Amino acid sequence: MVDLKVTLCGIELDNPIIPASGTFGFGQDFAGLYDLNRLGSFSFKGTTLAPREGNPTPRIAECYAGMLNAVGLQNPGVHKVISEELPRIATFFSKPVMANVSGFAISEYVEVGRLLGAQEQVGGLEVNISCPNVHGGGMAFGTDAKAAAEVTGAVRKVTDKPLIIKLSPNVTDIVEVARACEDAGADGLSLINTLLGMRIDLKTKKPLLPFTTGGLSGPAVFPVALRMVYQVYEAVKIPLIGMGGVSSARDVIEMMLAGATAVQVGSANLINPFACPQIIDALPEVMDQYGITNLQEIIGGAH
Amino acid sequence: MVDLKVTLCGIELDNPIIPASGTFGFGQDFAGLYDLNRLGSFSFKGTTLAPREGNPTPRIAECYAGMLNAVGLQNPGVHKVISEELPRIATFFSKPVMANVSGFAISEYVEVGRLLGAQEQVGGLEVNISCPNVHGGGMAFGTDAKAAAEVTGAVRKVTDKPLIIKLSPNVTDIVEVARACEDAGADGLSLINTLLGMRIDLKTKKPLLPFTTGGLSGPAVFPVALRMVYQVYEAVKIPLIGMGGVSSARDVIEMMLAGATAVQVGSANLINPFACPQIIDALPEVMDQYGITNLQEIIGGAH
Amino acid sequence: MKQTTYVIAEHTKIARQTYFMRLSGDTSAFTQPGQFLNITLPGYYLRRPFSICDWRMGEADIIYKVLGEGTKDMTAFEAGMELDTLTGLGNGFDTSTSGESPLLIGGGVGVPPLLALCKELRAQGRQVKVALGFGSADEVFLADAFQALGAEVAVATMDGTAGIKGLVTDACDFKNCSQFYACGPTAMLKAICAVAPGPGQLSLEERMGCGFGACVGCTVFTTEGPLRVCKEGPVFKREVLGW
Amino acid sequence: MKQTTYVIAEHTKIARQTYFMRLSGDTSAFTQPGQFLNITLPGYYLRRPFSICDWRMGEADIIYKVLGEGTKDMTAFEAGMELDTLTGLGNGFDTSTSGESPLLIGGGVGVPPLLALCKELRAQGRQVKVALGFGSADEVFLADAFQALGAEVAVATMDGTAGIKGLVTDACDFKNCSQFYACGPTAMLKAICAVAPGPGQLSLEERMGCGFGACVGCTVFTTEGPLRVCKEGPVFKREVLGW
Ligand SMILES: Cc1cc2nc3c(=O)[nH]c(=O)nc-3n(C[C@H](O)[C@H](O)[C@H](O)COP(=O)(O)OP(=O)(O)OC[C@H]3O[C@@H](n4cnc5c(N)ncnc54)[C@H](O)[C@@H]3O)c2cc1C
Ligand SMILES: Cc1cc2nc3c(=O)[nH]c(=O)nc-3n(C[C@H](O)[C@H](O)[C@H](O)COP(=O)(O)OP(=O)(O)OC[C@H]3O[C@@H](n4cnc5c(N)ncnc54)[C@H](O)[C@@H]3O)c2cc1C
Ligand SMILES: Cc1cc2nc3c(=O)[nH]c(=O)nc-3n(C[C@H](O)[C@H](O)[C@H](O)COP(=O)(O)O)c2cc1C
Ligand SMILES: Cc1cc2nc3c(=O)[nH]c(=O)nc-3n(C[C@H](O)[C@H](O)[C@H](O)COP(=O)(O)O)c2cc1C
Ligand code: FES
Ligand code: FES
Repeated sequence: MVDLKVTLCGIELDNPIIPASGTFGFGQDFAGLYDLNRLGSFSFKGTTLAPREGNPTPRIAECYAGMLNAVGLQNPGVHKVISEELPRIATFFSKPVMANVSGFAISEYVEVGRLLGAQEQVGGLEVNISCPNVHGGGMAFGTDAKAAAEVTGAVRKVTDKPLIIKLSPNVTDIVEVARACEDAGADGLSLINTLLGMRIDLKTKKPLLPFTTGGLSGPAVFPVALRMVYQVYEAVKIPLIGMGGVSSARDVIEMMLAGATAVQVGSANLINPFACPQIIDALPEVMDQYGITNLQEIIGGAH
Repeated sequence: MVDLKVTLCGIELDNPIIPASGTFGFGQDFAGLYDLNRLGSFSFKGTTLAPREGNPTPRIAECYAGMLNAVGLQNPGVHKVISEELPRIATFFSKPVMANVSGFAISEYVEVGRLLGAQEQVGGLEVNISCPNVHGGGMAFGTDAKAAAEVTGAVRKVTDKPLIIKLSPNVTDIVEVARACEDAGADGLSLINTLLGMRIDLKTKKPLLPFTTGGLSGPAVFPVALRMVYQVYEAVKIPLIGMGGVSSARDVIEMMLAGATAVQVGSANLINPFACPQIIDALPEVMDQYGITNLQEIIGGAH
Repeated sequence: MKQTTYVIAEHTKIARQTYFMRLSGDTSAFTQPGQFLNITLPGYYLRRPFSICDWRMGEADIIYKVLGEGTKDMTAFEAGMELDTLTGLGNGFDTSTSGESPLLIGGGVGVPPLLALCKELRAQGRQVKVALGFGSADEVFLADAFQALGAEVAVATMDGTAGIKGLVTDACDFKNCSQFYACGPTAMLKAICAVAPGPGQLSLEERMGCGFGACVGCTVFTTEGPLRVCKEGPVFKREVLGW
Repeated sequence: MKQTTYVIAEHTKIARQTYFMRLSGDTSAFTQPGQFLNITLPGYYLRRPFSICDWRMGEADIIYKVLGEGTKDMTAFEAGMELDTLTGLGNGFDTSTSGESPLLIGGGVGVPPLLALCKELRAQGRQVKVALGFGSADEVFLADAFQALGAEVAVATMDGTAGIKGLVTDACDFKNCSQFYACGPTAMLKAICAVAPGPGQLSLEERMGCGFGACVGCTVFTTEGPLRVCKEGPVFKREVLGW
């Protein structure tokens, strides 16, 4: 018998698998496909203070072993998330959910964080300072250690829930940003968000996405994500949620060996709606194959 | 009839296709496979002052749509390159070759650049300030605008040959580094070198590569490379050599629309030794399909 | 929605760059004409969405046109090949509001989903008119099939090599039209709305990340706020679109 | 080196996790036993290198063991499938220095290239001894084939279920050995060099980027400086390795 349980910021998860924000909506489109309580948790769509319509289309471009998205944080706004989405989530998911907090100003992160942190269903806040698809915000906080620390410190003041900061990979030195967040009071770090990329439409000869660039995700980014998780693990004491291209039980184990306590699965959900339960089902056999009996014990094992 | 000619730093190339440094040795392993004079040019293996044995093995790891390498600048040293490799290149390649200048200190870049720049066969210097696989040098210059400018300025003083600086993608803001190199006297920029990545061996549970990380190349990095070429094109006036995951004639055209005057093909040579001539052969048909008659005219067309 | 492995049962070229493919497998997730499926092509990351042209128990038909690299690769797929597919996607056309004499308008690869729709409307005893637009005579497909269902078919081609010379709107007869159903490029749909008098349903296309509602990649901005083409659509009432 | 499309002509399991594959196609690039080919597997970026076990005009045989994901996928390949392959890679064994009574030493998946070598040495009239090492009886393969060539074969298994219990070195008889030829894991090759008296040739394995000399990914550090396993090797004289 293998043990899939891990403890993330004091919360015990039945397994380390968490669908990543933006690839799982508020769970409703998956709830009819399988029992979501099989998941460790899930992280819902990045939520801002006001509702947002997001970017014009096309918002999606295909890449080799991955995709670009430029959704632009379309979401119903924090008030509707609390009044409509959380009660609906309660109908199919009985575990603590991760709230992905997004924003354009520190005051917005604080307000959204305060509101979502106060909800009983919310197990932790995942503060997204790394969205590359919105102007004047998002990623700007994640690419500067000082700004990242400010957001962290400000949201820290308004919640006692586990505070997890989601880092951008579009930086020279992710360790610097990670340390700044830890020092400012973060309880954990999520990494990585998408890599800034683009495609050009050969027919129009112009950028395919309306604001030129988008965020690259999928298996293509896995080696970069793994490297960053490994580097950050050596620099901080708080737990890490590793993500970026994870598509199989083997990828999960690599991420955990690099230093991830839990692992998010993003784009894989989009091309295979059953990706998460399939990974959970495959874990025991793959663990067996590599002589692993307890997942919690392999965290950071590659160091 | 379509026209494949482009002019790079004053040198007319029959076509924009240039095998990338480190994936083509000194040409000798390809010379028996096809007539290398079909290429626009080629960039030979990164050359340092003293011979280097490179890193321990394994130096290669497979990734989704790409690979990691940690060769560590194995090369025979500039003196042997001049006394043995260049004369041998002359036996199968009659066009100007690009010399990839590597080093660990500014004085080394200067000396290697001076020696190679003085060779008649060398059409231009491509100064590699972005190798992620050597300690205490290489990429450190490419991730800091000031250091990048210093290397550029120093090599500028010792050569009249076209001076092309090869940039690292492992930065928050590649535009800043690009501008610094232009201001310091660069005639052109090559981008991108490899993205820092890693893999873990599930059998040993340790990093697969001996110094943990390696450089990610191949189709996986194409959207990131394209985005960087696009961004840098808007910021500088000097010509760009685009590379990163290019594997097809369509990729070449995307790169040129983003702003590349010439396009390097790296990893594709390794998995398909005939990649470059096949791309050159395919260009006219793909150009036709998208109504392009002259490649020089599409450079930067996506802006 | 269901994940199904289809086996290619038949694959034939039916017009210039246009192919018919019959897929064998579970079709129980399809409930409405106008729904679509989403196929994984070997070597590509994202799936490719195609409308079901028609389906019966154990078999679904699609018609596709070569547009880019993926559809070009598809032309080489041989009978017997297995395709990982998500089925029963989208809402489909609503036939309950069709009225007595609906008009079906299709342009290019927008034509296929109208076939199953036509069949259903005819089974309900409606008088169906069909207007089809193509570039040229060698691109025309399915016109006979609509005729065989007892619909009154008008064809328009851009170059006049078949039917009326002009756009599909030139082939549309809105007289007595109780409801129109349209599928084709956005520009065509907007042109139709500019001239069509009554109620109508429009099937939209958008680049998709998932095809089942998870990524909000395929949003269309409507009078009811942003909606997902893959989930609340692909078929929208014209008043919802505000077109 | 040549780029060749091979067609799988035969594919059978011959031992635990071990498969024999016969490939049809151009074999003209092979000149020496011990050379290898490099196969593109669908869905993987890098090629996979395998020694040729034996070859004749129009046919090359390989024997592979399931080691990771790629070789696991290979087990499902069916006869008739096409494989994009680089052929005639590496230097191969030098038989001109074998002497009268060479000893061939193979461990696990190091065994296959010794078969063609044995055939050639026998054709040259040599007295060939062969020592083969495996984990267990159910992993043993090719022992009969060497015997059929008239070689004197000794087998060692780690658990003693076939032949001698022990390492392949325990099965080696260096008496009268004019030259040894060895292929297997590096640890085995070093162990052999620690006990073997005379001249020998060793075939090495290394993770490869290209397999034809372009990337210097497969370097081995030798007394003659860094050499490429795929180009100057995979076979090296023991004195060159300094082992
Ligand atoms: C709901 C729906 C139903 C469709 N029904 C049909 C049909 O019945 N017959 C048919 O021929 N075509 C149909 N299409 C269009 C079809 O999906 C595209 O032609 C196809 O995806 C192009 O793939 P490609 O690899 O050849 O093109 P590429 O341009 O190489 O594809 C690159 C990416 O862009 C996407 N893409 C490109 N063009 C389109 C487009 N027009 N719409 C959506 N995504 C696109 C692809 O899916 C892929 O992710 C439909 C599209 C949608 C959204
Ligand atoms: C010159 C040469 C000859 C070989 N001959 C044979 C043979 O005749 N029969 C046989 O069964 N095996 C042989 N091997 C080993 C064989 O190449 C590997 O077992 C195979 O590549 C593993 O692929 P995988 O996808 O299953 O493993 P994975 O571990 O999933 O592969 C990941 C990557 O690592 C590489 N890799 C993994 N293990 C090895 C290894 N031991 N050597 C080289 N690359 C490796 C793969 O090529 C791939 O790039 C040979 C290797 C070399 C270098
Ligand atoms: C369509 C899409 C939408 C996303 N939206 C969000 C978001 O709202 N908030 C966020 O923090 N990350 C968002 N992400 C990033 C993912 O959560 C994840 O960090 C990234 O995609 C890398 O993981 P993957 O390669 O497994 O997809 C989004 C990703 C995709 C593909
Ligand atoms: C095996 C290998 C060795 C490389 N060595 C060098 C080098 O010596 N100097 C250099 O500037 N770039 C080197 N590079 C980087 C390539 O020139 C190129 O910038 C990078 O691989 C991206 O292009 P690609 O995706 O087409 O391979 C090397 C890349 C590979 C894969
Ligand atoms: S394509 Fe993902 S929500 Fe519609
Ligand atoms: S594998 Fe590339 S040089 Fe040997």
